[in-house]
Amino acid sequence: MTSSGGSRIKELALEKDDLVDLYRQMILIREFEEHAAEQYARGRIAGFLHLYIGEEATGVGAVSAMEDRDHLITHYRDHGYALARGVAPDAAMAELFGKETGIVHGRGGSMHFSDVSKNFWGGYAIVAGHIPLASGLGLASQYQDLGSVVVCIFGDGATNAGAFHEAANLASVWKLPIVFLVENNLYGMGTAVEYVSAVNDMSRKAMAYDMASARVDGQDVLAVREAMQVALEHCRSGNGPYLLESLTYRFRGHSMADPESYRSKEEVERFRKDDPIVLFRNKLIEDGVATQEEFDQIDADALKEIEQAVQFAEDSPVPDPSTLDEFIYADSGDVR
Amino acid sequence: MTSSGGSRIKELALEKDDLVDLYRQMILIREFEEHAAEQYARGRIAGFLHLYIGEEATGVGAVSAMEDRDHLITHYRDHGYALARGVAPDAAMAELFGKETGIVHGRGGSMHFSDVSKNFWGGYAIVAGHIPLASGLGLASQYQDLGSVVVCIFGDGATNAGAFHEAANLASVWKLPIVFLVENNLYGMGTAVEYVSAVNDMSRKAMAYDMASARVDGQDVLAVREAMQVALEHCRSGNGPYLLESLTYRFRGHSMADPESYRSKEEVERFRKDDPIVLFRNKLIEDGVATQEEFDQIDADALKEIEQAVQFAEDSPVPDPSTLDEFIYADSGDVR
Amino acid sequence: MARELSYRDALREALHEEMDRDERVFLMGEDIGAYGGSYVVTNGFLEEYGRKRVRDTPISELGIVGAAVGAAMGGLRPIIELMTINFSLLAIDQIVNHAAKLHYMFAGTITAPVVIRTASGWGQLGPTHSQTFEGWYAHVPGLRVVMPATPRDAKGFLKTAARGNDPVVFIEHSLLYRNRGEVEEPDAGDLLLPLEGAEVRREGTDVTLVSWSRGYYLALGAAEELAKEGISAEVIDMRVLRPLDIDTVVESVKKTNHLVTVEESWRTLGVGSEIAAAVQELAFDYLDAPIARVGSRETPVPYAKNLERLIFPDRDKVVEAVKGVLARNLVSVS
Amino acid sequence: MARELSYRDALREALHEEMDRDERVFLMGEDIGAYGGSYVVTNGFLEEYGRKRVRDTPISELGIVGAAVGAAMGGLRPIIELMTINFSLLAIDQIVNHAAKLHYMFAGTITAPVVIRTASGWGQLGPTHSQTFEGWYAHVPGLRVVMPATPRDAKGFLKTAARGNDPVVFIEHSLLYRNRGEVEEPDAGDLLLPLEGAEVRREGTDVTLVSWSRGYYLALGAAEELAKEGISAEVIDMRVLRPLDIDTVVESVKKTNHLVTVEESWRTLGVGSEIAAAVQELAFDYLDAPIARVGSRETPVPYAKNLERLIFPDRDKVVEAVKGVLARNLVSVS
Ligand SMILES: Cc1ncc(C[n+]2csc(CCOP(=O)(O)OP(=O)(O)O)c2C)c(N)n1
Ligand SMILES: Cc1ncc(C[n+]2csc(CCOP(=O)(O)OP(=O)(O)O)c2C)c(N)n1
Ligand SMILES: [Mg+2]
Ligand SMILES: [Mg+2]
Repeated sequence: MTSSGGSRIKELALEKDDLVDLYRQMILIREFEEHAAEQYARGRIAGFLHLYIGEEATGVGAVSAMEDRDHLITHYRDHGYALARGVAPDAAMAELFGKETGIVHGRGGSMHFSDVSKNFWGGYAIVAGHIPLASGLGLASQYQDLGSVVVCIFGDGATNAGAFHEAANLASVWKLPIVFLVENNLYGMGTAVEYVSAVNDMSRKAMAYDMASARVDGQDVLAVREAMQVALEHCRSGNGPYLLESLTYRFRGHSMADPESYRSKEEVERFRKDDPIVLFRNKLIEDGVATQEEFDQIDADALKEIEQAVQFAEDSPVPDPSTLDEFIYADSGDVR
Repeated sequence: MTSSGGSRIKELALEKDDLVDLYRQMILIREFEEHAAEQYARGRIAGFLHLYIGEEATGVGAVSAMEDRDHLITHYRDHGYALARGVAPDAAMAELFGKETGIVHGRGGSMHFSDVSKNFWGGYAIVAGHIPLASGLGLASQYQDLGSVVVCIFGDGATNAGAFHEAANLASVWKLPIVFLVENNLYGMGTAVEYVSAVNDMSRKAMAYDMASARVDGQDVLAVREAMQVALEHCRSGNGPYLLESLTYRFRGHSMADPESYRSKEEVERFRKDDPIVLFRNKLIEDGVATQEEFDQIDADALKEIEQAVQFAEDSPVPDPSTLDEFIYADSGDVR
Repeated sequence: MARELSYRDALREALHEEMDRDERVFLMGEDIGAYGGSYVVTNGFLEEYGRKRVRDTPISELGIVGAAVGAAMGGLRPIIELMTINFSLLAIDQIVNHAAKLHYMFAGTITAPVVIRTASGWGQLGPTHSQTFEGWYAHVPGLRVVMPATPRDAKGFLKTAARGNDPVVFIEHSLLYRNRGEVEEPDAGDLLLPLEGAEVRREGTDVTLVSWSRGYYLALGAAEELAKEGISAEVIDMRVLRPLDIDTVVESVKKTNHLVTVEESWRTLGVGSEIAAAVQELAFDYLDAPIARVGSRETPVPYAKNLERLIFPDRDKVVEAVKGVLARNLVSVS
Repeated sequence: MARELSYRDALREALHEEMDRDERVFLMGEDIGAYGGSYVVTNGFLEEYGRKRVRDTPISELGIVGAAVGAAMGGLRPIIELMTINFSLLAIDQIVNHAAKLHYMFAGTITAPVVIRTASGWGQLGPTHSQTFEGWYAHVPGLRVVMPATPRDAKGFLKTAARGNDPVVFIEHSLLYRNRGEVEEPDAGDLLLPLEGAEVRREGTDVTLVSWSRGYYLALGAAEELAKEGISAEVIDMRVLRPLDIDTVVESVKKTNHLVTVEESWRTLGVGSEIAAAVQELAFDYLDAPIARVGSRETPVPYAKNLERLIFPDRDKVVEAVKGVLARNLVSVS
């Protein structure tokens, strides 16, 4: 595992603005998720809602290393990735509210955020189902010689699905430029990794495909960023795919319905103590990058932005029922 | 790879009868397959016919190491396994002819030989589809504490299917007593391993599942037998599954329709020179286990047995059309 | 003798009884153990029966079904859970090309008595999580497909399925788990309902409404609504979709001369299409009007609540369809 | 202007033309390259276009379809081959939960223009290799499902599919590859047939026969047989199964007043059930007899030739069904 440390901040050649922006993104995601949970409790949001709380460092660190031309595709726990990739909280929150102003016009909901203009190919709800899509996106990049890399996010649980294996093999055989980023948060829904995966070390699953791999502390945003840079560079140089395992933890239940009977309160508390956002803020203060007051201001701004997003979502109109048959086919043609 | 050599014959503590019987089985399979091909050309057999010619040492060696209580399940290239497990050539050939006297009454045909009384759970035609079934059979053995081991045969091509990976992971997580025997004959249908598998060494695919594995020269019947004994012992002792890769080669096309455009005549000739049956006979003669005359007699007997099987198949009645709706459900009940 | 049970508790009771009765019965599926089951059906079973008999699995639908079929071949009695029927697509090769075929292709020497529990349902779950595919499974010889609407059927079918020798696709409904209904007390003896036969649950004379699972309640609600207007609707719960008991429907139509099918799947090639096709064939001379089919709109299911409501059938749409059928009758009579 | 081509050569010509026209079009599938294609459709393509555009894949149906969808999202135009429709079950999650949903769930911002070529068919191939599932695919909004019977349709549909923006399930038939038929010369311009619309291929007045793919020829054969007895059958080739052009069938039935559907899949919930259900709804007053459906027997398909023959529909069974329908008419007339 790549070790983390404030001392590396300089080596990463990050300006203060960049560092603070990483923090800003994480707190923005946190506020977004907290508010989503609240609105869910109030009945404004329904269905599945998978929060990213506790895992923000992985998403923000990973996306921060990507170029604009790179492609992002992820599973249903997608809010953090959408925001990190630049989706506006307004459109994201409105989607949760099932509004016409939502990022996908209320069609997809929480699990299907996307923004093709940002090469964000969306969140997918069939576990591991999007991994073969990533291989295809990688093929498109290679075929057209675009130099872009695909970053595909999924969980520890998804690595047990055949779809992952078929996609990983294809990617390796064809040396496709894809970073498979496994968020190992120790559980797939309520099932601990050790009960369902023959190996606890996800990166080991890359060996069957002769694929480069590494593990990183997913609670350290800079470590993730750095590991991701290595992975991206590997892929961009034509060395084929790369599997990066990020060790992380979700602080909330799997979705809003989770009884959390499968893990102890103590365990959750232990991980919560090392909140990736708090850790990063403290480090930046310690290293003199920014002050407590600056962070307080960022927090306040994030809160305000999300509150406005909630308001926006609430004020937005629902989709027009006359559009009920749109988007079924891309080409015109009779629909029965 | 386990090296082969006549000198090991004694170490294997095999009696002359046993050794000669291994030979007898191989030549019986060879004759069966040659005759099947001939009858196919004559139009008595139709559909898919996948011959085992060239690969007999793997099947015979593997099955010879199994106990009666052990379970056997394989893919569609199943004639060799059926015969090695004791299915009568009569019933096997009659199945190819689509006759009522066939081992599965003409229902399954070439790809679905089976004999539950011999714990031979059949051949399956969906590539890799039977591998999860093997995991289930292994679970049944473990659950009921039977001490039996499941041997599951499939090809190099099948290792790229998600079904293999899901089944292998399950087997390893639950430490099921299963030997996954991969017949690496260098091609899946007309596609060479190196074009479609990220690793050429199939046994490496076991590593992702923390599974013991080995490679063996699949053209050496004694080497296979020995390797299989190690694998079975491993599983029977409760150490979980085992992946054994047998390096072999099919002398004929994938099925009867194969144009064989994907490999050169020279390549086939090179492998044919090391015919596993000839090699074994020569070795046994060299080591003084049996004489040329004895082998000639065995060959003649095998030929006669298979000719009789063809006659039996030809003389047998076709299934009675009145049985058309049998075997759909095991329990009675209206069928629409 | 009978008490009220929820659909969920009826299932739980069936599982308990069968597991207690037969050591070979075991459960397998994603999050059925430590998590308690995504629809809380198996909550507490892990604690009660242990890891051997309540097996949390990896996310490997194909592998799970295949392993269950193999275990069944090997003498066990797996009852597995696929969280939702949407995910069953990943396992459908094992269900159709393996479970449904084994007995046949090995000429009766192999059986695959596996019970595949899964759930249909919707509720702002988005395009990939709101589907129902009973029509697909009902197309396949070798499968038994049940879709209970009532707690009693849920229990009685599950117990029978657990003892039968055929693969059973057992489709629950996420919006029915809390529905309550009468179920015999366990001490009244094993509730073993045959896996066949539709049931006339409400008698009527003017029109026959046919449905199953949650659709049955829509039909029932419509019948009650129609009664207020003096229209007498007979309501049939199909219960089992393969084998399909078309005779019960035909008998009813011979009396009512009108038929409306109700289902939550897409109309095109939904089970209603088979029922309509078969009934027009078998009761042609008795039909006074075309058979109407109510199904979901032919589009993926959107997340937005206001749109989603418009996709699925509801009581009003059924009432409207019935009126359409009867109105046509009036027109042709006039 | 037109010449005779085999169904296989028509497909080959379409692939050639589209690959020559557009660099983004590429082929992917098991054994399509070095082996030449299991039904020899792509033979020689690897040599002509190279490994980049003719990609032999691992045996990973799910992965192949998923990769094709992803490649299509990324701007390419994959035409993939799943050897037979039986194996498509392994990929059906990608087809139904991904390809068919993307455009909808991302509100039109993403398209998945993938063409999935696969083959239906039988011929002593045994229980798992003799199925056909067009009815399943035709159930799903978002998919276009074509099942050409003629070389001309095969070519024209494939070319259109390759240029369209929707996922197309393109179902060929292993017993049709050698069938010959007229196809326009390439220099007559691109043969781009819209992916919709049934066609009346033989006019008649007494009964309408509806089928598609190989079934169309059974219907045609039956029509010719019936003609000898003075029965005039109209024959409709459905060609496209989603969207389903029911209007053409209804128009015909309004004239003939009798309908028989013919298909090779199991009758229960085969496409014929949808056609029968829809036609009785839309042409109720025009039907003089129940719609009859001819399909395959409701059992897995055995290997034995003598049994297999009895499973599938043939010309005689269609003739018999037509006579049954017309006889009933005579009876009710008398
Ligand atoms: C094919 C499939 N099976 C099951 C589910 C239900 N499900 C949704 S998320 C999930 C757990 C996934 O765990 P993991 O991959 O570790 O991701 P995490 O949620 O922990 O980030 C499951 C089982 C699903 N959506 N798709
Ligand atoms: C799921 C599936 N895909 C494709 C096929 C067609 N097919 C039959 S055998 C075969 C090749 C299998 O190769 P391998 O596993 O190496 O076994 P071998 O025939 O070489 O012994 C293929 C592609 C099939 N039967 N099932
Ligand atoms: Mg996880
Ligand atoms: Mg092979």
